Amino acid sequence: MSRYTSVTEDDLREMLATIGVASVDELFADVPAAIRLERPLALAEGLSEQEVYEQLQALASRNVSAADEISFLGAGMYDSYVPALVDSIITRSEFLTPYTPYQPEVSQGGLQAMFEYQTAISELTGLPVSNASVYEGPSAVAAAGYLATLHNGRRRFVVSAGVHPHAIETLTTLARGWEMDVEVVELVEGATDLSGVELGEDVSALILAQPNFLGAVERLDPLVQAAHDAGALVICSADPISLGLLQAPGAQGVDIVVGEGQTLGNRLDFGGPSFGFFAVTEALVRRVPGRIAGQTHDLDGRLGYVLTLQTREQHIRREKATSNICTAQALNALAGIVYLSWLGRRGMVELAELLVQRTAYARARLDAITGVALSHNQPVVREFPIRIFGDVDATIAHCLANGINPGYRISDNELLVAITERRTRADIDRLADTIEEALN
Amino acid sequence: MSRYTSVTEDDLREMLATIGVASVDELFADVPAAIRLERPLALAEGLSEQEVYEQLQALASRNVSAADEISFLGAGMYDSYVPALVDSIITRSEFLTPYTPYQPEVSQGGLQAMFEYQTAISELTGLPVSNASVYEGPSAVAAAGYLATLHNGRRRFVVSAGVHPHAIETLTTLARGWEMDVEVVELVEGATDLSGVELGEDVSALILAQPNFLGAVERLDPLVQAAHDAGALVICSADPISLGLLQAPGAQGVDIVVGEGQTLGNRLDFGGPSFGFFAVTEALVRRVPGRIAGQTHDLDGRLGYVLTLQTREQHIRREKATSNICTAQALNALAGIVYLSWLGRRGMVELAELLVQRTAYARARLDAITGVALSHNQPVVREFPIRIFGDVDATIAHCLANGINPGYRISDNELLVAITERRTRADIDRLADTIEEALN
Amino acid sequence: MSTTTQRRARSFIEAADDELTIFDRSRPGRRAFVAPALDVPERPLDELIPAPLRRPEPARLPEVSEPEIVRHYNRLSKRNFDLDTGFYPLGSCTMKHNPKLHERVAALPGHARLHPLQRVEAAQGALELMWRLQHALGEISGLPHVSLQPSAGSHGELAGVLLTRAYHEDRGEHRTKILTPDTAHGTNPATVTMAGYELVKIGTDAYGNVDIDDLRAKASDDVACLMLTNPSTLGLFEPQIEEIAQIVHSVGATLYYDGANLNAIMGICRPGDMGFDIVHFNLHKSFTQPHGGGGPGAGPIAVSERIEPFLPRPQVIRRSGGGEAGGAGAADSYALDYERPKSIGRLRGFQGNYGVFVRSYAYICSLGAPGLREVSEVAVLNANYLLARLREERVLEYLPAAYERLCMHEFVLSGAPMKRDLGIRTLDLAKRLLDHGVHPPTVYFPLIVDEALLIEPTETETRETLDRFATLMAEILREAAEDPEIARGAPYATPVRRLDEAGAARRPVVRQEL
Amino acid sequence: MSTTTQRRARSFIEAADDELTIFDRSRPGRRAFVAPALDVPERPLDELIPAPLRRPEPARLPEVSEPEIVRHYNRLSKRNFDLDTGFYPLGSCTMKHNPKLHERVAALPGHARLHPLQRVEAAQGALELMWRLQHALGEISGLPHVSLQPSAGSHGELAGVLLTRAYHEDRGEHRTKILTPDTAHGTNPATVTMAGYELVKIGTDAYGNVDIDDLRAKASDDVACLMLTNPSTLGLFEPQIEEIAQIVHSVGATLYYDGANLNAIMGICRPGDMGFDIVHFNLHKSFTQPHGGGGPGAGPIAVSERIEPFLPRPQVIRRSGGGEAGGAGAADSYALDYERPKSIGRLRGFQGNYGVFVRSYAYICSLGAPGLREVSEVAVLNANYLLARLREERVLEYLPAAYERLCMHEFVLSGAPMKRDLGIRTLDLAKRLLDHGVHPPTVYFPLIVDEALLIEPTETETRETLDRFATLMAEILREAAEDPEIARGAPYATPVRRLDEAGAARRPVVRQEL
Ligand SMILES: Cc1ncc(COP(=O)(O)O)c(C=O)c1O
Ligand SMILES: Cc1ncc(COP(=O)(O)O)c(C=O)c1O
Repeated sequence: MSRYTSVTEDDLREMLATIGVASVDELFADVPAAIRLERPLALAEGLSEQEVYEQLQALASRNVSAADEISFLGAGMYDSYVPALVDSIITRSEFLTPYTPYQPEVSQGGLQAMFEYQTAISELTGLPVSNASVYEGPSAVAAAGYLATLHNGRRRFVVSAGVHPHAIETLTTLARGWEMDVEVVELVEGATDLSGVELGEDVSALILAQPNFLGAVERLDPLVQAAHDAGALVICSADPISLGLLQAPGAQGVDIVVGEGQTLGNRLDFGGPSFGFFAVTEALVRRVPGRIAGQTHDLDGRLGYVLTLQTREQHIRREKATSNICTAQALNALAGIVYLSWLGRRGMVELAELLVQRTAYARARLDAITGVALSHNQPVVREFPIRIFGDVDATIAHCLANGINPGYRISDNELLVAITERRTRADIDRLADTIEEALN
Repeated sequence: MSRYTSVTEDDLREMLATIGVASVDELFADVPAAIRLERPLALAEGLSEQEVYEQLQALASRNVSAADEISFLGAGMYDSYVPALVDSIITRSEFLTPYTPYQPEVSQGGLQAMFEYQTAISELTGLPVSNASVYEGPSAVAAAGYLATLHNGRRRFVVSAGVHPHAIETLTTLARGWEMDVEVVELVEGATDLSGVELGEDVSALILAQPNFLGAVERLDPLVQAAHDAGALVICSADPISLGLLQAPGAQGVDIVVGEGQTLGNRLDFGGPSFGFFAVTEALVRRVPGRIAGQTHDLDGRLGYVLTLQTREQHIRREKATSNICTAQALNALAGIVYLSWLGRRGMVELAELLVQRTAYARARLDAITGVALSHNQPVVREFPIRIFGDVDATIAHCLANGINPGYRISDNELLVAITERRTRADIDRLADTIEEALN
Repeated sequence: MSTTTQRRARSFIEAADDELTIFDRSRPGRRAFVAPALDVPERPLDELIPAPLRRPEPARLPEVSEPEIVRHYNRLSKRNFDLDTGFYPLGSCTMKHNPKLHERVAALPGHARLHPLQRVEAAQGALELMWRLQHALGEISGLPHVSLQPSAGSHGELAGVLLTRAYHEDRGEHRTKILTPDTAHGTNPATVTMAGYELVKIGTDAYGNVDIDDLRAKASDDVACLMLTNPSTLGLFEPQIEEIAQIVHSVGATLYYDGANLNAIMGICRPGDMGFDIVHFNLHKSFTQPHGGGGPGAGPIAVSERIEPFLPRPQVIRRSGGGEAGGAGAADSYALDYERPKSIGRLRGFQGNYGVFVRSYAYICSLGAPGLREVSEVAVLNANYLLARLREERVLEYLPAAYERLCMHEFVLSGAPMKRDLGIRTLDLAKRLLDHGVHPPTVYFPLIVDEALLIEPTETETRETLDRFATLMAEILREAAEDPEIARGAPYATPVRRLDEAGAARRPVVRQEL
Repeated sequence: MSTTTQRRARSFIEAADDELTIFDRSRPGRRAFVAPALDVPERPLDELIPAPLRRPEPARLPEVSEPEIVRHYNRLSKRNFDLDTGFYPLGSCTMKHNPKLHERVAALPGHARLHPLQRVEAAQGALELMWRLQHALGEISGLPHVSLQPSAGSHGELAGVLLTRAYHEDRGEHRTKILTPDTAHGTNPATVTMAGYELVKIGTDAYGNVDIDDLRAKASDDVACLMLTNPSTLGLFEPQIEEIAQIVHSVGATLYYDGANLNAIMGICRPGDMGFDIVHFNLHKSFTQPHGGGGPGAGPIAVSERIEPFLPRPQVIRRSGGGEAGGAGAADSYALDYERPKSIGRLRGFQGNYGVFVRSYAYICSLGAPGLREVSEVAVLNANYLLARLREERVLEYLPAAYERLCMHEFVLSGAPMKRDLGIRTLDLAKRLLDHGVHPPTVYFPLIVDEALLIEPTETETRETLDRFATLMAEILREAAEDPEIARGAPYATPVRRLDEAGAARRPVVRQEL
């Protein structure tokens, strides 16, 4: 018997008798002989808890994590500090182990947290309606694209090259199913430039990022204007921490704001699980994918929460649903709202400003190095690309040898450098000094 | 305002007004001017959570823990595997944050767990009554000594040198207050030998350990006989894991069985917090120190639990109490009962047998090395001393250089080697090979 | 109400401020966050980010201290029912025990703080873990080629249908229809539409099996795929699965396996051996990732040779250094392979829900081959035992089994007679269960069963729990026979009673006004 | 009872098997533990441990699976009220918020898996942390020499009295008496006896202060020590503390400070400056170690120069490498000093409750000097505000303050008028609070106040919580005025109602019969 099951020999005998069969095999009578696996699975035997722990620890020790080096990797996920209270709350069995809240009377905790989460996302994005989460950032962009086609039935997406490459790829993969084209608009000087793109009647949505993949803060107004003039929707993928400081895209006319939520109280986890946030205008509410928590009352007039507008969803509408999503990322979104409550109204600004200042410092330090240039001069919040003139491989190798991961290599001679609140001035100085050493 | 307080400026103004004072200072009017601290405390400023985490992590990284080397340290505390469910249960706020259960109606969880703990300790020790925990092993021995004096008023303790040295020292420290003598009986061939000790009318208690400090399993019967013949009580400090296999001391006539509980689901924590267990015969129940949970019923006849026999305790009997203990180690004892439930009836035996087999293997491997001899040949469960002929310092240094901590040095040329379930055959072989290398 | 009722608060942990949200608790100036010291020369913000690009006002997030946050969410958590609290036989969801070890290993910094863009040489542990998981899932499904990318079952379905499309297009075929049984889970038809296909429904026969004649009739060469769940959502194994596969393949369509019910057959039979081309797994079901109140999960897919070229990018591959498959492989190394010309491309950011993979891999290590088979044997044993006990308790007189057969890991009852004879609906029964510390089974699914109740006990429940559930069901029916109003008004012991869902949908309030 | 009552289970998480113990759940053959593989040649057990030394039968521990253990203790936990659930104004216990960060840092392997006998060179981080904590506690108390060894307050008291004994004996004096006020906590008199001294009680004057005349009368040269709590257990600061110190010292006795109430004065005044020789801290009170339902805690002691030679063995010391006190101290090293000829010796195993030190040190790092002072200022502000609010709510008409003064961090009310005029005792009021999600204050302590209620809100509670408590108290009194039976019968909303404590003590059942 495994440590997770509890059928003793007595149990087995009596249970089979109650069922009225002689053996467990009989219970599988419906399985045709020809397709039965007549051998054990070719997998190892089971192990004790302690042995499994040692194995997983051994695998972990063969990764170089952000705890093992001074890492300037970002490009979509960030080594942000996760406050201890987030862990202590999301590891409570009451949040960790229940299913999607199909029985609201015994799910008020999760449902109210979703409602609070939706309120916070609505505040950050500047849009009135948020769902309770989608899988992650890039597929949130794709889901927004699908909403756009459902909304206006047009056949083409115009996507800024400043949108995260994984998002563009994901959109492209799914757009195949919708038989739609994805046209990418290159960046000029690090920012989206629509001159030379004609936004015709066939454009379903213009898709942007804020800040964009190169860290640049985009001037959204003219872009939104152009798209709306063509009757297209505007979708913007935003970094939620940057939104602590930046104008809310919703306030600038963007119709759908999505993004990657990892940086809000979620671990790196080698890329997941995290969550994608998804917010829209009132006009689009009935086409939103996934769960939405709504406020209501019970028989006794007590305030309560339920999953609402379910007629959008697969379990009710089936082939007419606005999305096939079912299990999403509730626990990660919970971490998100707990984290945002922890940051708070002023903390959100203080954190973003700290990042802006340290990033400006890092940018200046690196720019000052002969052999290093900034790829663009747009305003940035927490991330920026540098161009290295000289032996790039050797430069990176020298950094790694000194316990520094200098950033994500986005081209032969470019690195995208991300600054989180865990990277101190001392870390930044070490990065600059080490690169300088390598180049001279 | 700190992150743990919440008095806003509005709050402060209105609260002072409600109280009817003009400033917080006024609230401290009773503090004479002469003794006021007219300067800030000479301590650092506060830090952000992240900075505190980094500091504590930096301190941790300057320790070599059992995660960083192959450690054969034992001698009272053991690098045993703590199953994950223990952590997940004892970190639940409902167990972690309440005070001692003074209001039983809202403390049934903690009280029932104490009752279950007492039942398990009673089973292991072979005595009918267990309390809910004392501080740790050595002070449990001292507390047992105090009980003995309260019971028979005699003036002398006879203590086997096989009792943990910290326990002997602790008893000696406290015995000063009771104006009692502590006489230590040396071991012969690793075992307690009473020949040459006369156990007179003045002996309050004979104090033994099972297995003793040198890992030897003592033959308790003759020792108990001798003490009882002299009208003395017998106190035995036992290793709870060894009790999975060994005869229960209570079944051999021991009056008080105590011990260190760390190895039952508690971390090493550089020596604490852990818990001391404390079990006695019926005859001694009303002199037991500390909390005891008892079963009873509520108004509606529902089964329930309360702190019982409180007339022993300081908060009721004050100067007439049988001990001054108040806060003990409830959470660590909870870890103990959860751990014992996890081990279970058969697991307890399987674990002890695994240790016996690996220890026998280790003993044989080391004994086979020229330059190494066993200090004694008594039966052992999980720990044994070796004598090294040759350069002991160099031998230890060589082990450490190879990432092995060979054990606790108990004399110039002796090491006490402990085997836990985390030390595999491969680890043991490495230890033996490395010592052999060093000596040849 | 009697004074006793007046005297009794609903529970000793409920308090006067229970209805407040975290925003209601906000007071200007309170904080839990303290910023790390600014350690660089401060520059005027306007120089760095021009004012027009900035928010005029901070976002109105709550202003609360740490103790308030902890207490707020701690108290909220107590308004949830969860798997560690009681029996949760939610059909089709496989609410099996979530081992605590998994949370511990997933939290190890080497896993939890590993950046997804870390260079592969510095992420060998993670890539090896993923490769080993792929290997295990391949062996369990009998389909050797695995992608871990999909984030959930429905995402795996979408991947599978896009693979099907790519497969057909690659062969120059343009197929337009996809078949699903009328018992299919909602995500199946929704996926069909989302992937640009037309849905065609297949009927179910009197035994609860796929209606073979209907299938044969609808299986034409414009059919791209049949999506099937086996055991079906009725908890029944398709005895004619080989014939079904033959029919589907004969028209050149692919056969898709919805793996939500894999918990019934691990180590006993394999989708690959049944003739399936593509399968998705729900790691949050069969492989015990905690459900988290609605995710995260993971929906890896395994496919046959002919589908393999189209798998998503990137794939985790092993560069053998001589170690044999599954073995330690002394000098093996692992890499991300992007060179997949026929790939459908990416389905999401980065490499998938790695944190989920860690848990499921740990689970497979713990159980091993014998343990996995035992899981399915006991899951099926428990389900059949519970069905038999409900029969003993005469519950089936009011809630007959939809199909009189041995079931697999779950079974469906119909509440129609109960509704007719006792005047309470399946919904009422479900709500009344809430008053007794039990989560109700899945209700009103599958759609083809009137007043359906889908019960899945899972293998991790004790026999005593199953017995208690059987007697509780009987009690509630007896109670309803005496006074149906009690069930109709249930629940009573929950933090809130029945909620106005219609009103919520009519006038949606989906965020708090601040 | 009305049907509504019948219909309503006590709570949606209560179940039929709630009364079972973990032993009741045991079934032969079940297990949660799987042993690691035996990887050495197996030898006959009799060869290794002769049969007569072994148990004839395994100890009858429970046989249960992991899911059962998790659910059992999880469900038990829900039968506790805790600090993260609601207001816990338990006087003298300082139930302040326990920051979650502390659990995280204490669990770091470098702390949690550090063996107590690790050689000092390999435990420098731990020893430095202990040294820094000693340094901080010395500064906070104004007594520079600190031992972290004692495991709790009472243990610190015992240490303090043994130090006093050693001090006097070293000076060739044999003193026999120790003085404590009649307001003292029970551990004080119990400690006096346990350390072999005779207790002499000092009275309290009309203002709640030590009766100076009584003290002067009893302060003779056979008095070894006066044990004092300041603020006292009445929550009042002794204005004549300097005179008290002068009297005690004039007869050559030592002055002992019970630090349980230190939370009122951190950074404002210091025991050392008041003339105390020895102080104990309750790290589980002022320094926020979670109480764990009755421990663990830690009771470090700080002493003056003249007591220092007698401190327990071993002491953590710093070997300066040039760094200045409190500073990083580049080349500083830390050691355990056993060479203390006059030491009273060891008080326990190893070096003390290190895991507690980690939490309290983290707390001090977080707050720093300004934060610690703010703790005391807000603790006193909250207490006085709550007292004022209770007055506004006219609660004091039935429960007058024992002494009409400003209080420090806590205050005492007397339920005598309530008992006389409303017919409910302090106990009834306490039990009725349980029905409203609030933990009652400390009751019937201090002993000198009739029907005492000792209320300590702590600094981490919000003003709204204090306001709710004040109105709740008023409500309960109104309710009692209408129908005292309600309070007398309380609680109603708890997992069990009032328990038969007398019966439990008369026929003690302290373990389960198996
Ligand atoms: C039969 C079946 N198929 C598919 C799904 C969808 O899986 P997921 O929720 O992971 O998207 C479910 C989930 O309930 C299911 O039960
Ligand atoms: C005033 C006072 N002194 C001493 C103690 C004893 O402290 P401990 O419980 O840590 O032994 C307490 C604990 O309640 C107390 O309140």
